[in-house]
Amino acid sequence: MIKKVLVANRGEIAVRVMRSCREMGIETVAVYSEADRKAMHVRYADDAYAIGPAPSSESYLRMDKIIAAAKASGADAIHPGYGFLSENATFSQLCEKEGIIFIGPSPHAINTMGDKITARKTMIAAGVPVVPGTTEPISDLKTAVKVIKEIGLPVMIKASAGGGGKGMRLVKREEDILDSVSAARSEAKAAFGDDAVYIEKYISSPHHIEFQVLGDKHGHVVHLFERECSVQRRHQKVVEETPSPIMTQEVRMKMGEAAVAAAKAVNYHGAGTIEFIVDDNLNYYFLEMNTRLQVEHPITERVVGVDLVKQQINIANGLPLAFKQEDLRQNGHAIEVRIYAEDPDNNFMPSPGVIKHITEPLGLGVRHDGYAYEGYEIPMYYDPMISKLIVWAETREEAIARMKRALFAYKITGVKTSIPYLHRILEVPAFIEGRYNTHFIEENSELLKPRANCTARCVDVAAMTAFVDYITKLEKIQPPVRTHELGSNWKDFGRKRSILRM
Amino acid sequence: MIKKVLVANRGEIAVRVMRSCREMGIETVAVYSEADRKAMHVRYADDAYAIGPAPSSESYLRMDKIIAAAKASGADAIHPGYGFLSENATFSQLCEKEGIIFIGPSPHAINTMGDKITARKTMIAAGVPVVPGTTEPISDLKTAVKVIKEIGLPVMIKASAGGGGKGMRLVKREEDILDSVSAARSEAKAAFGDDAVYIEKYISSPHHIEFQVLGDKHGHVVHLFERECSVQRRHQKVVEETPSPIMTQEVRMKMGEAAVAAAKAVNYHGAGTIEFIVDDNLNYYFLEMNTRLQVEHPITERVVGVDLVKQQINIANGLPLAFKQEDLRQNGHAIEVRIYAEDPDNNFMPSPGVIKHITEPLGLGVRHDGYAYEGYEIPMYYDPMISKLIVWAETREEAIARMKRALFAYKITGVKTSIPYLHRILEVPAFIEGRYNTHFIEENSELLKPRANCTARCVDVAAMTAFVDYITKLEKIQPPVRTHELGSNWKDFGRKRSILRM
Amino acid sequence: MSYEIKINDRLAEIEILSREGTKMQIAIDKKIYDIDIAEVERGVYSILLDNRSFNVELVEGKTAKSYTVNTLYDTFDVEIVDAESKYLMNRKKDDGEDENVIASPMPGKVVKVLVKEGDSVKAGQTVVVVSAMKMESEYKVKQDRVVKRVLVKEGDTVNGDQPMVIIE
Amino acid sequence: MSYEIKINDRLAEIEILSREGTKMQIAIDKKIYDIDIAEVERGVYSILLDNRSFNVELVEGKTAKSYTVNTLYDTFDVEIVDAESKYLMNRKKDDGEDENVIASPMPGKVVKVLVKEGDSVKAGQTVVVVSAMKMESEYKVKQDRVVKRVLVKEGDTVNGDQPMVIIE
Repeated sequence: MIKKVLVANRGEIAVRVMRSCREMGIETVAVYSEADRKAMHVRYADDAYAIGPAPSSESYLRMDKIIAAAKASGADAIHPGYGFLSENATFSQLCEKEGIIFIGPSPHAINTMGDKITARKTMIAAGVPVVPGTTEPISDLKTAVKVIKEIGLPVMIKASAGGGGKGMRLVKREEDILDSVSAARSEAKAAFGDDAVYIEKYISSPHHIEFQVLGDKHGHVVHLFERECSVQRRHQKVVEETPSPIMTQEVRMKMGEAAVAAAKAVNYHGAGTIEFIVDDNLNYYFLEMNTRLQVEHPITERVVGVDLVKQQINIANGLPLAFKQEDLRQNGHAIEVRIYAEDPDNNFMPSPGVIKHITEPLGLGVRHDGYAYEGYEIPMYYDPMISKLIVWAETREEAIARMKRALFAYKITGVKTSIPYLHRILEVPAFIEGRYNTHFIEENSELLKPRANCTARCVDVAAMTAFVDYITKLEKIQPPVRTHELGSNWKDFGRKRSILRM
Repeated sequence: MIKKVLVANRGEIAVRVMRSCREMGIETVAVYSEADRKAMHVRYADDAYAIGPAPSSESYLRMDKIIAAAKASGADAIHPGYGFLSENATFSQLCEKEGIIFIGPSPHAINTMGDKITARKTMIAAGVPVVPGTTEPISDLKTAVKVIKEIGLPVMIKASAGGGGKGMRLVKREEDILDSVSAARSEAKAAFGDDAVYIEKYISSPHHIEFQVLGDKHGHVVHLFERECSVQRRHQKVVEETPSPIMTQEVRMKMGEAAVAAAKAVNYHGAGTIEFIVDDNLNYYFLEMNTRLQVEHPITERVVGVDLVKQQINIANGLPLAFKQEDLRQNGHAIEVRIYAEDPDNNFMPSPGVIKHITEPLGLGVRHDGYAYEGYEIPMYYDPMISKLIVWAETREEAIARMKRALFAYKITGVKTSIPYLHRILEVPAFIEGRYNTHFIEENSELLKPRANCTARCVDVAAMTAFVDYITKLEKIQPPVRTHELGSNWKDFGRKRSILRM
Repeated sequence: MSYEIKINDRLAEIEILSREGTKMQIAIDKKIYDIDIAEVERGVYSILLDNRSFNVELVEGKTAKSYTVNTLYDTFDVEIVDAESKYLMNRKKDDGEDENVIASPMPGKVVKVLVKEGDSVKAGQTVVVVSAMKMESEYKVKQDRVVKRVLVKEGDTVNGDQPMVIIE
Repeated sequence: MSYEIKINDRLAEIEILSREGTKMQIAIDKKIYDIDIAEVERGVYSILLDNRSFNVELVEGKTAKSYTVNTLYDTFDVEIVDAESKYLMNRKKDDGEDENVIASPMPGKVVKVLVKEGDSVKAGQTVVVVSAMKMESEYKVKQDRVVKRVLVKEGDTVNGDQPMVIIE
């Protein structure tokens, strides 16, 4: 059984993994770059090893240094978290070679799912629906028309050699097929000297819905239902929820079975996620598999009542899954938002810096997974995510209200954060009604713009506060000789000085 | 419908109530004493009214001032929290008279349950088991013996006029009955000039188990299962959990029915708690009813999935309960510990003072209900509870591990707290095995004593840290004239002074 | 004593009329407020005005006279204006609005420097690329200009608001 | 330079042998430690020793030389000993262990003062009752003594460690 785990990661996920280890009585080892000496995962762990300079390529991606730290510390397993080496088959293989348990899937599963074309072929073989389309380029008009009729409209025609939108044609009506194929081909020919095209089903209102799966080393695989992740900005998930507001129980069960079949097709063990693209009619197509923990895993933990990191460790220990599919239920509704150090009012510019002050949201139904603290400097070298805020409530409506309440109480100064932006998302009608797809942020850009909430009186309060602070500072310092009149800090200073001098 | 709630309380419970109001879109009004200007509930509320000097009798117990604040603010309801005016029938009546909704039961229910003798009689009439015993003093030996045989051994004989242990006799064996009654009577006669005695069933291994009930204004009452509160120090609950480790489903259902019957006997509406004393054989007896929210209500919220404050408000609004008894389930296990500002290693001496630094526990399955913040001075006038820490897990064993993990990460400096003591409780075998009663703390006093966890190396680390801090301070201040060599604080000081002076 | 205070683009007159403990009377542009103001945490204030509870956070700016002020979901730039500030403001006005310094508003690492001293650059041309938190930002000139000085080189770490290139 | 340090009742010699950034070599009673020590929050230190991670919190005591030091679940009183401290320690030793000041270890409100100046009090007799956080604490004398001065009256608010009664 695993007794000591090295967490090959940083930030909130490193701390989150260590929490579960601690509950299991497992010792933890942190690795850290030069930029992370004061990071929370170093403070939280039992052991800590320096592994190099700030850039990831010189530290968190250095397999040799991480393996060396594992050996020096006597760790018998490595948890990769997400990002960094978590989907690196070479690292998984190296751990195996060095006799260290990699808490994650086999190199084979990582490799198969890591390559989009292999993954697609494997899924087709396993009977998992993929986005309908051609796998080989088509060079004649007749075949193209035939394929389009097979796939069904709407379709997207893409130049085989293409890129940059050239040779791309969206076809919605049957009478446009011939013209569109011809136009796409001649455009492709002109642009790339090759008139071969691909044809793919076009999903006009795409939803990103993913299924959490767990597989053990004895061939058992279960799914833990879906997560709705369609609120995305530049392909980055911003808000996630479960259950999905558009899901039906029937489709859920079918998608769950497809997810299990997908995992079984690569003999998957560990925690993984099958991502699907889903249209408004709940047709679903395999997109890709993430062979690791996801950032949004806590909403599943909350609604299904399972600690996914503990499950990962149990699986790595070779234990069979403690539950069957029929033991699992969704209970209530959970939402997660990601808090980034960025300025949503200024084109989401990253905002590294020192956290001057932090007030964390507390109370009923609120989970907060963070790693920042007062005085901590968020380094510029890594992902700008500060924390994840997760709420649970009996209903979706109550969960939204609770998230707004939690965001209201969550205060961070010193760096700009996405908190006001997240609050605005929760107030967009399409979100409230659960009618949204991956175009949500784009389509609601007007509603998501910063707006003034402060009344004239509130602005005056802001001004008065700054003024009072300034005047108080001034009074503390003038006249500078009469130290006995300074405020407590300066009093301390004087007192300490005299004590130290005597 | 209620649109604005005045919370006639302070501390964590005031904030907790306001959180649910905020989720419901209800405005909140804080009241505060002179000692509480900077308290969190004043910062959290929409409105805030000063109601007098620090002592409770001059502020939080001043009904006139609270009613005046409600009227001035336009609040249409008052939530009393727990403590202070929460079980004051006069206040409930006054609110009614003034046309303000009191979020709590009727004056009749408060009065009936507030008087121990009336409550006992009402429960007997309702068929709820009470601790067997005499309700009238007994003055002759024969009746005494007869009553003892009816109640069954063991019994406690108590001087009717008594107090301070005088005239008290525990009788365990039949052959001791006569002698004990005689001895108790003569002792009572000598001490109080009155030889009348009461006889009561003696519960040798008492468990404190309570049932949460909710009743609406339409006569519907449900229970939300039990809370085990036997870990008590000087009748103060320290650790609570649900489900109770000694409960069976059969007894749970019977006790739940008794709790519902108890509430119905006083036409109860609102949230309330029926406290039972339970022996090792799961015989249960009504002890008292608390006609308010309890400190330990969050463990029920977590396991049953219901927000009790929202339920209170819905009931006060006249809404019927949204669920029936058969809709309610216990899911997993929850534990709460109370964090007090006290020194467990020094006879639990209260420890008011300024919070220098606080790190709150986060992550999966952890709820934290607090109100303190860095720089906040815990006033000496009120209850020393700083916060409640609640964890949930699928099993009791995992919940204990999670609570230990949460306590590990919970750091407060500036005041002494009960955190190390709570950690020790969680490591006592009787607690781990769930075999404990209200004598737990007394019986395990040896195991609960502070013990050194620090190795020699760890002690040296402590010493080195203090030393490095001291030397760093020294270097910052010597030589005092070369301000440019001072650390950041002193640099700031210099910088600010020069900026302000120019 | 009366001061001038700048809130975003608004200039107002402000004066503390009286004060007793946390209770103060303050006038802004002749409007009189009676507030109860207390610093509860470092830089965090609780303000009661007509029994409404406001929470305001201050982050000191580059000088002791400038603040970033956060209310619930709004952020303001506030500056206390004295003779020095007025002089600087007037000077800036004389210079026109043209920036002649290209600075990074955030800390980061210089990934590319695309110009050297003496180069003529066209409006919209990128001069420096800075990377922070996995994102690259390009810094461009707004008008046709000439590079006067280049203050950073590739691989340099820059702080927030550190000048990188000076143009004329 | 070598110092003496008192950890609870243990007196040890301590010296920083070398230091480079957060890395230091420190000797305690000739035992040499190589530690990496960083102040992460005010008064909160992260220490790495032989790759073990320790978290230590300091609360400054009545002087800059005295600390309450918290490790995970232990608390130590630590004092840096210099000439001044030694003098005070010796003086205390000369005085014997008898307390002649009755002080409240915590802030509170004086509920009752049961003696007046000049009173003779017997061992175990309560002289003052202080209330804090809904709990009353009685302060008693340990031996038969005479009350020299009474420094508080009923209703007074006292701070932690404030002398209330002086006896002789």
